[in-house]
Amino acid sequence: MRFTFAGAEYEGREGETLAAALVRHGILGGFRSVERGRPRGVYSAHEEEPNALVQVGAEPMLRATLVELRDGLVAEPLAGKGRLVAAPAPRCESMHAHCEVLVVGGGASGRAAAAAARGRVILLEQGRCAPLDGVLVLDRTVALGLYERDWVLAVERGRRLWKIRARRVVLATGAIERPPLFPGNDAPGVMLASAYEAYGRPAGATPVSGGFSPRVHLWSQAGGRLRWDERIGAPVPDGELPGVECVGRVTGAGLPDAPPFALPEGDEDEVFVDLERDVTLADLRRAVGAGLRSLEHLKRYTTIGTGSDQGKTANVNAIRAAAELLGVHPGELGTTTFRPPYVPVSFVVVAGRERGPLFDPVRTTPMHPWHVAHGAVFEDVGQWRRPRFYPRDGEDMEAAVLRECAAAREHVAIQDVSTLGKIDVQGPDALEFLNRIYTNAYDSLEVGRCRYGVMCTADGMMLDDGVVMRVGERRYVCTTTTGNAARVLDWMEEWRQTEWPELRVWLTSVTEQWAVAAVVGPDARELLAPLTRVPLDAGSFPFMAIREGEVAGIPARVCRVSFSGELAFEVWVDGRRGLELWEALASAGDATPYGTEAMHVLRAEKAYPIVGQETDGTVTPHDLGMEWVISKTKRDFVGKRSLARPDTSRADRKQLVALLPVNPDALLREGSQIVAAPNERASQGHVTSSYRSAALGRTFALALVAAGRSRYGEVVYAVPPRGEPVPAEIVEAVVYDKEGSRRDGRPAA
Amino acid sequence: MTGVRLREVALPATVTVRGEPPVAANATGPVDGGLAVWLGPDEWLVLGATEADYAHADAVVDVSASRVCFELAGADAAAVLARGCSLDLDALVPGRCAQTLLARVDVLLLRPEETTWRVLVRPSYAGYVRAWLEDALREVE
Amino acid sequence: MLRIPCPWCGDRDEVEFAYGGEADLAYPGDPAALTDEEWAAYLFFRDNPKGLLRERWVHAHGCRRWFELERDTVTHAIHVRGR
Amino acid sequence: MTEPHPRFLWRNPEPKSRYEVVIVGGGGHGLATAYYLAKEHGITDVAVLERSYLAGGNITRNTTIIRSNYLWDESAAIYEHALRLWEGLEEELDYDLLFSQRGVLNLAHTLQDVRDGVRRVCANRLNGIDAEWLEPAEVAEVCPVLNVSPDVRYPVLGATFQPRGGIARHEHVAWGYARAADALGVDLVQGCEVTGIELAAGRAVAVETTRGRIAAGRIGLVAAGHSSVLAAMAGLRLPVQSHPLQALVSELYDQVLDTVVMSNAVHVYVSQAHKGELVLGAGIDAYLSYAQRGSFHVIERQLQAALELFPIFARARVLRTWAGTVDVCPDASPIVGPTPVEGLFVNCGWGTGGFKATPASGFAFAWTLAHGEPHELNRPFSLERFATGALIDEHGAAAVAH
Repeated sequence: MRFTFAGAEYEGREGETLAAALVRHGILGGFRSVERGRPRGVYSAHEEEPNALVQVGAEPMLRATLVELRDGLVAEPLAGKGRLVAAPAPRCESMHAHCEVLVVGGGASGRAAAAAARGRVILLEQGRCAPLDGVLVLDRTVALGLYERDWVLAVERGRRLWKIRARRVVLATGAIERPPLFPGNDAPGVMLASAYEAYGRPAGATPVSGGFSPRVHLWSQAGGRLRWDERIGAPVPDGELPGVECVGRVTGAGLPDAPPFALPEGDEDEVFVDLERDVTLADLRRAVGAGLRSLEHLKRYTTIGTGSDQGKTANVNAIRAAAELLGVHPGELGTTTFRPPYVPVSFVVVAGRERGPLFDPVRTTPMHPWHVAHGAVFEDVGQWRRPRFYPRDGEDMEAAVLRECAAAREHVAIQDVSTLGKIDVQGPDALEFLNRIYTNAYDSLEVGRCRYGVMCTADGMMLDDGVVMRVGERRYVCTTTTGNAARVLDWMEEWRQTEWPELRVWLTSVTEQWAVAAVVGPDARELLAPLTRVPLDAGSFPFMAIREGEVAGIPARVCRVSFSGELAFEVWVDGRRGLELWEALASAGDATPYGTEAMHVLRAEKAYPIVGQETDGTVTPHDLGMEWVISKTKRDFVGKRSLARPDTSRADRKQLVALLPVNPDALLREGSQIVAAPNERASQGHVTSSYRSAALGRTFALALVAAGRSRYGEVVYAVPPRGEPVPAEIVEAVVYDKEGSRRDGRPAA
Repeated sequence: MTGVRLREVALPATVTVRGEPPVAANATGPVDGGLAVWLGPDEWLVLGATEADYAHADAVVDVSASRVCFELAGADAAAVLARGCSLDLDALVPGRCAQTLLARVDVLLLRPEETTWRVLVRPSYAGYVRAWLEDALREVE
Repeated sequence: MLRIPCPWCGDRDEVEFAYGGEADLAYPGDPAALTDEEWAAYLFFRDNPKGLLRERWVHAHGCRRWFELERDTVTHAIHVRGR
Repeated sequence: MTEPHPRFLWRNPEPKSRYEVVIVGGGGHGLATAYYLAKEHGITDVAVLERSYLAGGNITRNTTIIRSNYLWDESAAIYEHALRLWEGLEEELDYDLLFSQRGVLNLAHTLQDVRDGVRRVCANRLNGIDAEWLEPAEVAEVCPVLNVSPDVRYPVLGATFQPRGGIARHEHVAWGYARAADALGVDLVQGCEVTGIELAAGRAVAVETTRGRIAAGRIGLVAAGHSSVLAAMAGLRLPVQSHPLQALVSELYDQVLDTVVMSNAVHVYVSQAHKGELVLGAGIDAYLSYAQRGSFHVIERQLQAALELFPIFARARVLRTWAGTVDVCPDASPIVGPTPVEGLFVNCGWGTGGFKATPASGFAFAWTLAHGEPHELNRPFSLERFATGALIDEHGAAAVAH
């Protein structure tokens, strides 16, 4: 086969590494160092290589000693720095595995340990490795890290990440040869004796050896202690680590005695301690002269050990040299920390398959196919994808939303509200539980009725809101906001299980059990009447009442709740029939489907807050003007005590108000800050919501403004991110139908 | 490698029941006409029952529409799941069940037979889970 | 990746759990009777020990049960499995 | 090759038996405090006691992002003061800090992210901070390698941008302060662990250390991660919890990213340092820990997020991962000021954002130690706020570690 290196073409052999081929062709140099641009050549035969770095196509910083030749391979030498290029990412994946014994290292002692082990056994080997009976042998697989003593991360053939949970981990990781320190120890042709042998004693090459350093990386990562071994002149594993054992050369056993170590004569700026980082003995001496005593300081001053080889051939020499310079024993210096990964691993391998469409789930409701088919524009709400609006031919968002709002206020409109969180609360103590969790009281709530509720965090800030329906003597269903459904159920469970275990109450998520459609507008009855036998007139079906029956032939629970101020019915059906219900509603009469944007406008006209938009974790129900939802009679509820703290009861807290721009066509930018005068710089609050109102025929906004409720009529200025402050008048938060006259729809004719 | 078959399986009427479970922790078992699946020390699922069947339990909730079921069948089915599930699947023998994570999603894992696995998920996640499983299948085929 | 012992489901990977912080912080019997400082002590102030810690976890992606255990915040070793 | 560091950094003195001020913790904030005590207040009878080696904690374990675009006035004031000090620090300390004002982007991925981002930009501008709101096309101009396609799971809907934000080289900063403090006569004592705090009549009068008792006029605790441990020696509890915060660095590559990019929603933040390595961080690990190591799944999720934003990073390689121990306050804001124990002062709870604040933290804490009461900058960041409820909630501005 043929391959290209630095522009010249060479013949290569099957199974040969790029480094081996270069050396065989007599190329003992061919590389340059990162800082000083000194000529360098292949130095080792394995992953510790400090010099021979190449770029192969889009792959940067490959070690020539690990690159397996293939026909047509084109490699360019790199001076310690690679190139990132835009190219399609390779497909990578990850895999979980469990075993009784995991052996790292396929050498003689590793294979022996694996062969002797019982149960499920996995053997990892960096290079190629023969199979072993009853053992899962993963070759060309490098162990990157040992976490918490029983969890090993490994990468197989550069594309599969293994996450292996092992009862026992056996480290048979062997040792790395290190160079001796002498002037010119970085010259092309100088190579480690082990590499010299591996490459068949190439002509012109000079074998050198400064002894061997055990691969103690995984042991140390897992918290194993190290001890300086005089004989081999390197740190070795020391003491015990539950579930982890070292065998073979990593323990120091079987390694040759290290040659005696002394600081070399001659030009210390020619003696390389770290070849990849281009650091010399002179640099190290300078660091000591600067007053540095700890190995970590010397490392940072000189950058020894920070190269892509992580100092595999440099660190031990650095310890020995530093000890000489400081006149201490190497053992006193310890080592720098060993941090995963043992060899560099590409981002895409770690990321695996959970990228692009699999990066994070998109949650959709049973009605979703209809929304897609009808051209909805969607909005991400948490993981949910909800219709934001349904543009008709040529409509932009503004036009579509004005039309959808007008339909809800003047005729009838429908919204898919299936994403509401829903929690079934059952048990003899259900009422007591709700009274403790919500700020308001439920004692007077009758079966078949529902009530708006608010809950606070323990420090009194608005957590969520929703509707509590009493559907039985000891059974309630609570709704939550879309984004908070999981959080609220977890919150309730935490209090139930950890603080109030004596309460006989049980919680079940029914969020996806029910699909829900909101039918909104003065003609809501006209739309529903043909589809149901449930009496809909205000007398027999009052506001905040619940009825059971059928809608469009589907068993349904119908609730008269309104998030718009208009006459509205929520129709709840079995989730599997949600689409059927929706299609029936959409084709009955001429209901206008509307999305989250119109819903936001409609609720804002009535000053109904959106948790997370009007609130940000610093807003109390009082700030929102909701004193009426805070029980005065209950002894306690979650958050009650915090509402009595000096700061949470200040009169000048930011309060929810509406803003009417002086220019009725000016739309305030959501997020704009409020100031008292155009040139003022002291913030008095911010705009939380801002819309064009079809009902008002003008723009309006909701804002949190310092002492806002005492400042009606005052003109303040909304400062946008760009452009001039916009004057707007502070008014009462409810800007539409203050008296609530539209709630029951048109008076019966 | 032998192929793995992926299909969606319809679930019968299902309820969540509260009280003393009729099955041991993380186990399944037959209960008059249905299959009981352990969910917690005071909570279990019955596949094949209605609220009326458990009127005397501490609590019972119809959750028939709250889960969909994917079935993986074939010798390498476990190898597909192992790509996104950190459980020791060898220990999850037929008759056991587990609530855990598959990729980014909460799942209820059942193993009706040695080489047949059932993955129950909330319907809103079905699209993601199906896409994830189909993508994982590419790795074992 | 910590291995957390759920009393009901056995050892599971940390990703299946949510953390609940220090255990033994009982909700005050009568919050209204507390000074602001005493209430703040309950809400915010913690031992945050270096070493053994009794803490709360919930098997959020499993059986959804809360439980306590004792863990060393330096070694991450779990000494006491609880219910 | 040019030398990145001076030929001399600091003496290694033996500790005296008494100092006017003892600072516990030889990290960035402690060293900066010592420097400003000596320079601004002429107090040079100061010891910085470090149990291990100088600047071995969070100061050299963070991702060195510098910015001041916090939401609330109190935070904006102290972080902007820090940024102004950063802008003159290389000259002041006569040290090459590799301070690079390359701009910091904070991406919005949802409509609420956009509202929150615009809100913060508007607040910043009122506070004289150079914040801008960028639409997606403008984001792409600032950062061409960022994927702003609308077809991704969480598309970029806009971003806040602070041009004066950037990065610096962490150990240069710490060593710069250390060298300057040493030159002004401050004793930097390494390998000196505080094992106790001696109280007399309710006042802190000395510290017990592994190198003997050291009396002090005033004691400042500046030991991020270990604040609770030290406070407990004086019988104090703090509203902080110690969590691991992980980061990672890649091999060296030619420059592809010349600004800092943060994303709260997908939890990743990244810059490319001067030598060419990519530096990435994410959120804290959920559990309490002093182990200076975190869990791998956090790194895994962080890289999945990074590749959603930067497809060109696919073949970049993780060279090294590590963790620091950060102490986190309930409102994601620090505690800097006096304690109920007379003579004992605390500077902690910077959580994930302490690096950028180093100069102002040292400046304000030095003032506090010199005068025995808080400076205007740190007065709002008191322990009392947890009782009154006057929290300074910066979770929005500090939602990811940085």
